[in-house]
Amino acid sequence: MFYGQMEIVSSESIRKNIQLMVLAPLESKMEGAVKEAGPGQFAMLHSPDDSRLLPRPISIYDITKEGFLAFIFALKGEGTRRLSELMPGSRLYVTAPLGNGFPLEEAKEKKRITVIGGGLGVPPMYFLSKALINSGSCSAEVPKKNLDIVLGYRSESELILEKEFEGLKSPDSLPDKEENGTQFFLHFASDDGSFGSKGNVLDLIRYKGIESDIIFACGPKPMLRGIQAVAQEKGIPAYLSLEERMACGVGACLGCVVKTRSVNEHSLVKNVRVCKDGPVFLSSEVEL
Amino acid sequence: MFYGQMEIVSSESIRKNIQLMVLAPLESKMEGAVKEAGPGQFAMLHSPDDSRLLPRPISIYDITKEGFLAFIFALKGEGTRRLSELMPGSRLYVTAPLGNGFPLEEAKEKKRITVIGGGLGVPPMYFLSKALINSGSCSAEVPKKNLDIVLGYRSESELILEKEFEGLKSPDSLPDKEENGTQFFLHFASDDGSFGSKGNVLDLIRYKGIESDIIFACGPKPMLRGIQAVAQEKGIPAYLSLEERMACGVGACLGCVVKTRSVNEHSLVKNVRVCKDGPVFLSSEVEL
Amino acid sequence: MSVKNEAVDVSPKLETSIAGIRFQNPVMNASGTFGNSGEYSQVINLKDLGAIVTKGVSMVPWEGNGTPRVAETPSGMMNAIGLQNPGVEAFLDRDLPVLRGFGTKIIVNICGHSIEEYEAVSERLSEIEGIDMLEVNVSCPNVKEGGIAFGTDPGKLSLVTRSIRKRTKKPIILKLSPNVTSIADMARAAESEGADAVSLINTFTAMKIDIRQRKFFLANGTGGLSGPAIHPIAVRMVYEAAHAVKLPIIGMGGIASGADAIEMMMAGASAVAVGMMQFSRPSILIDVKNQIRDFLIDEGIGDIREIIGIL
Amino acid sequence: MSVKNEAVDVSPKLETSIAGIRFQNPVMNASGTFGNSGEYSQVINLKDLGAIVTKGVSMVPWEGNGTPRVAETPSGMMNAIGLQNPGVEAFLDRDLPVLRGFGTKIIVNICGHSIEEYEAVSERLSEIEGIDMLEVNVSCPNVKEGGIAFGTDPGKLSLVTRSIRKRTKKPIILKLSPNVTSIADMARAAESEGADAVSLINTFTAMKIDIRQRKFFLANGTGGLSGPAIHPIAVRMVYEAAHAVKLPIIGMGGIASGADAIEMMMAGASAVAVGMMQFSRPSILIDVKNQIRDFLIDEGIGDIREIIGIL
Repeated sequence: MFYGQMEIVSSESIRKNIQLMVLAPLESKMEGAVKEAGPGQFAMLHSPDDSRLLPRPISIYDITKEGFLAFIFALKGEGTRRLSELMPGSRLYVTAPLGNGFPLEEAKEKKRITVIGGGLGVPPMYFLSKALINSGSCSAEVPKKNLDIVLGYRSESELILEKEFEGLKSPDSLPDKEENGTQFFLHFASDDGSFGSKGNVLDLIRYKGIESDIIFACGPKPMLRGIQAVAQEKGIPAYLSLEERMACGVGACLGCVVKTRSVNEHSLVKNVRVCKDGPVFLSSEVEL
Repeated sequence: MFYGQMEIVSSESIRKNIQLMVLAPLESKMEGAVKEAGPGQFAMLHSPDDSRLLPRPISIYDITKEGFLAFIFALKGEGTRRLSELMPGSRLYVTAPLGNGFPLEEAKEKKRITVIGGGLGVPPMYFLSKALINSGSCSAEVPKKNLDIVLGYRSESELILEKEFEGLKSPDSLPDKEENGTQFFLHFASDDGSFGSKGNVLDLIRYKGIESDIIFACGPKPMLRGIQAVAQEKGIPAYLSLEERMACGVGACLGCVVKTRSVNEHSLVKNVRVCKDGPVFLSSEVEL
Repeated sequence: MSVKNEAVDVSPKLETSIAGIRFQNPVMNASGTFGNSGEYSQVINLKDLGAIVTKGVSMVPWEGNGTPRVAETPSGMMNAIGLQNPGVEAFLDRDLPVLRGFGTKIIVNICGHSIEEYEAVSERLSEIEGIDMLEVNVSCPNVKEGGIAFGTDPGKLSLVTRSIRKRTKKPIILKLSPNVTSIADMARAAESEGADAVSLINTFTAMKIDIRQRKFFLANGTGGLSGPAIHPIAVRMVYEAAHAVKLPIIGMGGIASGADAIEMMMAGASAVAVGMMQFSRPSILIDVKNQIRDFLIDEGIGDIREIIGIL
Repeated sequence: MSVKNEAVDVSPKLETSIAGIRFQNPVMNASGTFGNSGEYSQVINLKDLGAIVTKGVSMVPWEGNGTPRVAETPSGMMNAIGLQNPGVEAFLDRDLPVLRGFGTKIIVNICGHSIEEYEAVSERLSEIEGIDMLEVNVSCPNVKEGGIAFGTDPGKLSLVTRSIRKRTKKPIILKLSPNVTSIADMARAAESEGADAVSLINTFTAMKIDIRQRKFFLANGTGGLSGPAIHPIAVRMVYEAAHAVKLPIIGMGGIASGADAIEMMMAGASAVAVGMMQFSRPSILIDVKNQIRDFLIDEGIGDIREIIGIL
């Protein structure tokens, strides 16, 4: 975890109320932050606005070739709106990387991996998918594996990153598929059927008969609840990235807890911290 | 008095911690504000920073040929510093013009006019000097008059606007002197003697034997007190522009009063409002 | 039903009433931030306000405190004006006719250094036409006698309420101080002695120090803190008061938007007043009124009264 | 006197002491904003702090409130954590050794649902090495029993102070609630029953409403407001407490800079704690310490103690 200044390299609206912001390290320690950052982790962006004093937790969408941190966030309120108005060249304090991230090592021994993103839960799954495709997902025992990426949206008008996910296929963005040993399939669903299959991601998975040995997911709570139920039914691990209102982001304030099914060994009560113990939890551990 | 949006045309530091900001009307009513604005009046600049909610009262330094309002202000605290950081092209709410301004008509019948500016009190005296030179200062009875402009600074390093005042001489910035009938003389003083005469403005006036039938002044309180004493001694009117911490700027809150020598007919107590009854007061009326 | 009628139905009703007085909408200014002579009439149309609330009016002219009287604070400000005012006769001769000309309701805020002065002012105003209500300032933290001394002790608040109640036929609003352990107790004290409404909150007693000069920033030493900074405390107090008494409440404290006003009303206020933000955004009263209307339209609420105290 | 000696003299003394405990500088964190396991040790060097103040520790594990537990407000925030903590035994086994490793003073904040729980925790900690002081939380607005119930009534505050005083040899600090009419009365109640110091202010009870969903924003309904928004009230209360009692005071409430800390100390605080701003700027504790030093150098003040309570 590092705290320091970064510079806004670019900031643009990629869709109504959705911002893509790319930050470059200004201090060398922040290069360390980039180096350590993994899929499913997040950063705290500290707004320079003195009336909005809580930093905003934003999941890392990508690390660019230049070694910059890329974020995609929704303009949900004044705080994120103000962040979005900062001009390229502005400086910003950032705490990163934070949280546990997705356990890539758990995918090593699994043959069929399913990555699910819903709505604003899609961006961190890009970083994860890239990591799963590029490295870390193969082992001697499982030389060949399937990666199903399932992305759900409300409708075509709310699509994000569909081109970037398509781009994961292009040979210049990843090593040779055969050598790497991971074959992947991209699926789209939308609630109104305006893009991809009609229905939600679980409808799509059922309809296409996608089978999984492990699931990674991020998205709205009803979607995560559905995945939790499926994982329990099939007895497979599902790692879910959760959201809660946060203040500190580092495990200090206990603002962002979620309920656990049994007493947690750190808190000694049925609470875990999304910021520090999560944001990624095994679906069998938490109450949603 | 108008309240509306203006656009920052330019904003630059003209000296350490001194900002020159030029604002153009964005709404047509603000063209009215420019049209009505006179020397000695001020504007309230409403910062877009939601943690610093009080507008900043800034005296009008000039109206440009383009019909823009120009302001010069010191970065005294975070509020003015934030204002100074706004980029050209940014929008700002402005209430203007405010206050009574200098009574130009009082100079009409006077032969010897003295304008005195000290430190950060110099900028509004530029607007006033321009007005006195260009118009409004002549009448049938007093066809020829002398205007002495006396500017005081702490030292050469704190000079502002000395070139602009020199520029008032240049023929393209004012009508022909003979026709106009006002001859003017520019005097500089500095406390440490690093620029102009050594000493304060009153030392200079005494030393040079400058005689006045009327005085207009803006500057630090000790300077104004000195002028008040001189005016009383000589029995001449001195119009002083005062400063106080303000909230509303329009006479509503009674935040910015100064004491008067006798009961004021509006307040019915010995208080007048700097923002509404002033900022320019006859020196014989107020306690300094 | 015709299309035309449906279109009419879309425009929500903003009318609210307090102690039998009907206000065309629930938005008024808070006392002291708006002048007494239509200072903001060049910016907004004052006839569109629910009411105009005057600055504090005392029996005789008050000089108020020394300067500085105001200071900025994070998302707020402090003031220690000390209720400077030209006294009730000047108010009646000079200010009231101007205010009446704007054509909306008039609430006169009254203050006193003693029970006797409160009584005298309320008696003087009791029969005056064109004054709809009196608001009793028992909570100004910036005057040594009267003001907050009456506003932080339920017994004294009862006493001043009772005294004023006897002297005037106008409906009276008691303006409550937030500098208390229990706002509910204060509201109950006002209710039990015949107040028609309570307004809250007045400002918090606060202090700012000039550390270079080693002295208080304000001439008065302390001042009253107001603005968005304290809005969440104001909402809580309005909620507590609304659950303690049956009196209608005028909610105030850092309202900066229609959303803030709606929040106050859901907490239990029948009307709202905007104070400090008047300085920050001179058009705020009309902005808030319009934002309330837009919220009601968005949510399909036909009448503002539906949301009062729904929490 | 040699030039070298003069150069040494330029570095001002930051040491302060409270109830006989010496702190290398007056800057500590406020309870609850800093974790218990060195959560910020990757950002700042914790050995440079005047003290580390723990989160509230109760006798048994506390689950705290539901979520959301936090909300942003203008220049501040609300929280309603509800003092979730794993209980005193886990604290002693797991957290205290970590905290002691940082090599500065340790103040343990204790909380209880009843007088008995306060007594039990203070007794349990009484003999533990490496704990320098206990801070008694009698002012948390977010727990139904205990907490603020003890902190807004001078009689109950006396009772809890007396009870704890009997059970522990450690110096005790009573942490006072600002939700009272008279902070001076509360400070006197603590002093009269043998408290060694008071710390103030805890948070203001506040409320935020989600107007679209028509429900409280925080799961707990109300929450405690803190941050720069309420700093001017905190300064006033520290000033009032300092003029009411002889006890040393730890001043807190919205400190965001060295200037804010100096203000608190001039108002009467012997040390300061930084709370909410820890989230906004994780390096703040060290920033504040350095800014205090720079101010003293600028003003030619050789010892921080010279400015304590000069107003």
